[in-house]
Amino acid sequence: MQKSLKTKFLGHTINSPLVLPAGVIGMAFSGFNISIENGAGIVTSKSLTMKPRTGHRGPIIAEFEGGFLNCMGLCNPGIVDGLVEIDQFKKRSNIPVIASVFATSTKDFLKLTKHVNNSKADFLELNLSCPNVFDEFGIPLSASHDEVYKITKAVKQISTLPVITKLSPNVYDIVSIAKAAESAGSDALCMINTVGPGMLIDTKMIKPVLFNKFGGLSGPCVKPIALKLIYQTYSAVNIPILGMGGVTYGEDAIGMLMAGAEVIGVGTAVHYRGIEVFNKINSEIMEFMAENGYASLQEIPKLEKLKM
Amino acid sequence: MQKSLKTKFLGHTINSPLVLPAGVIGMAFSGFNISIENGAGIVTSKSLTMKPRTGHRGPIIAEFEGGFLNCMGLCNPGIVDGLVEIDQFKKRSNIPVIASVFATSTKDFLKLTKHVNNSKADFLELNLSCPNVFDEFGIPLSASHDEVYKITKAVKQISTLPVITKLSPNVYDIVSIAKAAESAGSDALCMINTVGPGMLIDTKMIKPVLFNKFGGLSGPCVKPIALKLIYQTYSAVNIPILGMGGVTYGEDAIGMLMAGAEVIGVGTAVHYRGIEVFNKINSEIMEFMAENGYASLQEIPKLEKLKM
Amino acid sequence: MEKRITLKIAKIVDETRDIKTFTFNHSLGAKPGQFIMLTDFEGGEKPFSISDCSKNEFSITVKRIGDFTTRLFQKCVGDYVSIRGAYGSSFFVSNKKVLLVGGGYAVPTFNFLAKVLLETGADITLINGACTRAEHVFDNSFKNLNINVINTTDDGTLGEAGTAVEIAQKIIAQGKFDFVYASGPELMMKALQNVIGDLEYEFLFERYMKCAVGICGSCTMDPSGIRLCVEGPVLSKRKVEKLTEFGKYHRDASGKRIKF
Amino acid sequence: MEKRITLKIAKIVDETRDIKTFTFNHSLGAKPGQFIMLTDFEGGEKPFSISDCSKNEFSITVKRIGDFTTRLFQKCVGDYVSIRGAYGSSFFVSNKKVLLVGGGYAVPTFNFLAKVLLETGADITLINGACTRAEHVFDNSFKNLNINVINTTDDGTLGEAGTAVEIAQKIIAQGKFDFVYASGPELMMKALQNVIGDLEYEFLFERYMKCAVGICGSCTMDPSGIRLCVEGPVLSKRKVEKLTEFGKYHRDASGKRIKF
Ligand SMILES: Cc1cc2nc3c(=O)[nH]c(=O)nc-3n(C[C@H](O)[C@H](O)[C@H](O)COP(=O)(O)OP(=O)(O)OC[C@H]3O[C@@H](n4cnc5c(N)ncnc54)[C@H](O)[C@@H]3O)c2cc1C
Ligand SMILES: Cc1cc2nc3c(=O)[nH]c(=O)nc-3n(C[C@H](O)[C@H](O)[C@H](O)COP(=O)(O)OP(=O)(O)OC[C@H]3O[C@@H](n4cnc5c(N)ncnc54)[C@H](O)[C@@H]3O)c2cc1C
Ligand SMILES: Cc1cc2nc3c(=O)[nH]c(=O)nc-3n(C[C@H](O)[C@H](O)[C@H](O)COP(=O)(O)O)c2cc1C
Ligand SMILES: Cc1cc2nc3c(=O)[nH]c(=O)nc-3n(C[C@H](O)[C@H](O)[C@H](O)COP(=O)(O)O)c2cc1C
Ligand code: FES
Ligand code: FES
Repeated sequence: MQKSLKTKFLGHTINSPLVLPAGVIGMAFSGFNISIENGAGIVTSKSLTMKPRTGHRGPIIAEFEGGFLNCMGLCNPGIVDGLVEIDQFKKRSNIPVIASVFATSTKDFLKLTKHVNNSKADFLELNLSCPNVFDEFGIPLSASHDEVYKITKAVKQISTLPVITKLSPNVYDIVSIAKAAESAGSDALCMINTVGPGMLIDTKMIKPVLFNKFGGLSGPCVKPIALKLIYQTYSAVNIPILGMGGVTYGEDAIGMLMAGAEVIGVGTAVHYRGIEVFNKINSEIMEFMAENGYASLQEIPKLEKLKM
Repeated sequence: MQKSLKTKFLGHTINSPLVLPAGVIGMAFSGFNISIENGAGIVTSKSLTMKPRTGHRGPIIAEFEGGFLNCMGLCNPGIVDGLVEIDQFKKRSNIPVIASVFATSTKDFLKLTKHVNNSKADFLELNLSCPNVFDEFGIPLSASHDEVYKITKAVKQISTLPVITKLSPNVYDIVSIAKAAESAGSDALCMINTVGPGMLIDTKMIKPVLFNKFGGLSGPCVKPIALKLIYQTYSAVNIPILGMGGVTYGEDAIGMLMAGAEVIGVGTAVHYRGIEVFNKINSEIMEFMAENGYASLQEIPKLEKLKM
Repeated sequence: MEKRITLKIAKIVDETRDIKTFTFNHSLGAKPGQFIMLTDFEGGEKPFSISDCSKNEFSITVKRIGDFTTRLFQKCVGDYVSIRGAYGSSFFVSNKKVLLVGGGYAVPTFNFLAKVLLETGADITLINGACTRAEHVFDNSFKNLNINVINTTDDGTLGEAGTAVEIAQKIIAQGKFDFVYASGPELMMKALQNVIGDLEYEFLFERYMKCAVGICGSCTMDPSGIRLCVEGPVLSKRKVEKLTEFGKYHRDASGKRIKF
Repeated sequence: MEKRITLKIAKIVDETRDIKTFTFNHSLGAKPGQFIMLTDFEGGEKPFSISDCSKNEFSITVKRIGDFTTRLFQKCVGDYVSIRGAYGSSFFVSNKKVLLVGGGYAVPTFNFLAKVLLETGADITLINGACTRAEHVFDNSFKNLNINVINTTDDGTLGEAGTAVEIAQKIIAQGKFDFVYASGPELMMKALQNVIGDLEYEFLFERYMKCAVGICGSCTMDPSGIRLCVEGPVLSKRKVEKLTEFGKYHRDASGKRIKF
């Protein structure tokens, strides 16, 4: 049975369609290890920036009905040390690694790309969509069709790895943004990043719970938003989609596949179901396939495309 | 104790700060009755349009972790019959009623305003933000600073009632939209309408659960988004805010007040806690006030305003 | 909202030309009088009363009346439909002498009710009314239960000639009953109310329903705002007596009042 | 994530010039070795081990070390702080002869542990180490417990002169123990590991923590990825032996490796 979850993503064969997304557990190579031990098929690094960042002061995470708010603030050891973690992981494993990078200018994205070219990473992911550094950097790049096009295009020209563009859900017209990435040569799309952002209040101390006040939403409550955006995008582009946002059970993963995703990220669910969540969802997908008579992931049908 | 929940909204004295929002229960005058019987301080009609609308075909509602998706599709008996329901309610009650109206052109908004002028309604609410009629009407008016200004301004010139502008959460810059409404003369803001929209999929039948495919999110999961947008808006405008979005417990209502709302809508929570939800939240607010030594709603502090 | 579940149709029985019973293998845990919302995701989600419900099975009995029910009638055993529920209030479970007055496609819910009442030892008389023989349903099911059945058709083609209410009036006059249940056309129930005297009763109402979870306001009853999908569809005498719209008007999908 | 709760400080005790115990009236339901995350919403949310926990009360014992703890030291009884937890793994509850080796602000968690071990009838010896008399904590609390306490200071200003590990080595050599617990500076625990022989043990580790719910990856331990906030902070011998970073490096708030 295990065999039937084998699939391909951008030319790499993977044992499970489940992806550890950027910023979840994967700060160090040991974070990748625990995730693949527990069934992930691809792992993603924390979004790496040119310089190390300590991120926002705490609280940086808060729970509410249906999910989490987080405002990590892109804490990461910087591109150099971050790639050391990836290389150390790749010494002992051939599980594909996505190097996620974040910058605010094309120039820095190009510098980051060169670093990644020289690493053992398998894919390059452009995080154009972090909602938690608004104060510092303003509206995410991924809200602008032109910025997405410009950066993706420039990076594609020098990247030796397949490029994945990570999109924000907080836009009016996801299709135009997705098409910008596609026409700039992006090899795949990753969606969605966190939603909102939102805020929670401590009513006794009369303070925002997050020190940064606002944080992006993830977890079960963002699933319908993710499904909708993935489905719209799938209907409009021809590059594969790494779908994520609230996937917690096998049923959610199947929904993402039907909406158009090729592989599926599982982030916040690590909290709800433990680090074993990847193996659990793998089994649930296999059960679903057995019950409904699908022999491989490819046989699971997609929704009829939206008419545009 | 009951006395302490008395407050004022746009000149009207109300017994509870809790508002039945547009589209929830209030299709007929009997829907207003059951809501005030159970403790609501203000009621809002379903958004009324020039002509009757039967709305979308079902399923028009779907539950997920943390809330509901709905795509009612603005079903309503039309402005004439809708106002009959309001007038019939006002015959026996002096609880304030908000007449919510929806149109797609300034011209129709003006026609609706004239109808409402001739009714017994106490406030006029402009629904510029329904996300569930996208196919029919495109991006909500409330995404455009100019449209919000234009319509509100025109309506204000002829409305004999205080005008409340209802905003969509699905915008890049809520503050500029809110300021457009304020500078056009809007007497108050109502926020937020439903979030997204989102989608759910039936994995056995490989179909979107909602026949309209997409529906707006409401309920507990939208609370952080509502709090953030209300807080940002409160920090930037000087007109009162009717805050809503996921309020389910007294604690949530207190949070909304602290974020800057003057009165608070309770919609989807009617499902989670029964129609008694208004009385339940009223008691919870009073308990909170007693525990923390606030003698009136006005004494409950607001968060320090955001620096802009 | 009870979680949505997508089920294969396990059995279909033709009751009349225009009425079919659909059975599903699912432990619904419903009570008599409750209903489900059913959809095939092809447009429309509609309420149907539960006409039978055991540990692992339940049934609904549907009259073909418009687009949705016509599509439902084309489905075969093994086809999927998606349901949610059971929703709403249920019938009071009496252990005394009770009269069940039903008309048309609304009678089968009494099959489920009668089974539950029999368990408490109630003494049951059912008036099973229809316009004509070809629309009369559930004859055989009721024969298998230990209850007194009086079949009536308006045109006398089956059982006694006359409306269910006329028969009800007669036997109520004989003073034999402690409690009356009714399920059928609203005007039938209105007529019944007029002849029911001082007896306690419960009526099952139908109103346009969209959300079925008490939130959209489609089904509030004037003047008190009873939501028929939550506080109904079964209403007690005390509640029915306060309704100002009973037998007068209902509301359509837009909320517009429609006179009966 | 255990629900966040905002509490008034019920009691503050000065342990040394730089160490205070804060007590809260709240039923935390924690186990020895677990920690809470604490914030005052003024910037920073930090992990603290639980130094006492009864049905309606719990305490943490904090060393003033930087911005956050300095601010905490300025709080008074009645001031609010907000906590979440308890988080993480807890100490194995042995009923045999056990040795507790602690250093500095990390000793008080053994107050909670000792109380729980005593209930199972364990025979407890505690080495309570500090650099100097002025930093030695919880003397009185431990005196009230039925355990053998050996106080040590590096400079001999209180109890025996020498490090806790030197004392531990001596008494372990006498072969008296079944199980060793340690909580203190990582290099102390590393040294202890070298002299502990074949004894079973558990060590309480500290790493930079942000989310405390196993999601952000700040606290994964090389190479296996044990998340110290979930699978730790208490690690068994079997797990400790596999750590490649133990006593070598840890990571700061950016994830950068910092050598000890
Ligand atoms: C509580 C309740 C229980 C019911 N139980 C049964 C049952 O056991 N068997 C059965 O055959 N029918 C039952 N109905 C009625 C059933 O829902 C309608 O017959 C069905 O919706 C018709 O759909 P259609 O598209 O085929 O017809 P349409 O052409 O759409 O409508 C025909 C008529 O059906 C009614 N109707 C349509 N849509 C709805 C709706 N969403 N909610 C309520 N009424 C509607 C209206 O009176 C309408 O005039 C019940 C209705 C309610 C409210
Ligand atoms: C599981 C665990 C239990 C702890 N128990 C206690 C305890 O009972 N009593 C006590 O006084 N201290 C305890 N600590 C350490 C305590 O969290 C730090 O002393 C505190 O965070 C220092 O904050 P600061 O701003 O005052 O100092 P800073 O100047 O910010 O930092 C000083 C040092 O404290 C440590 N530190 C700072 N922030 C964190 C963080 N978010 N997570 C982990 N370490 C941090 C680092 O080693 C840093 O170099 C514990 C730490 C962990 C991981
Ligand atoms: C704690 C945390 C940190 C995150 N950090 C990053 C990041 O550095 N870069 C990025 O592109 N996305 C980041 N994300 C977003 C996730 O990669 C993912 O897009 C999102 O959480 C939705 O998936 P989920 O609901 O399964 O968690 C982060 C999410 C969380 C919860
Ligand atoms: C079933 C339903 C119907 C709604 N219809 C309308 C409407 O007609 N007009 C409108 O302005 N908002 C409408 N809304 C939005 C609500 O008024 C409210 O803004 C939103 O539900 C958030 O509040 P809540 O989380 O408390 O439900 C509707 C919401 C629901 C759930
Ligand atoms: S159907 Fe929506 S309230 Fe009853
Ligand atoms: S502190 Fe985030 S994983 Fe441990």
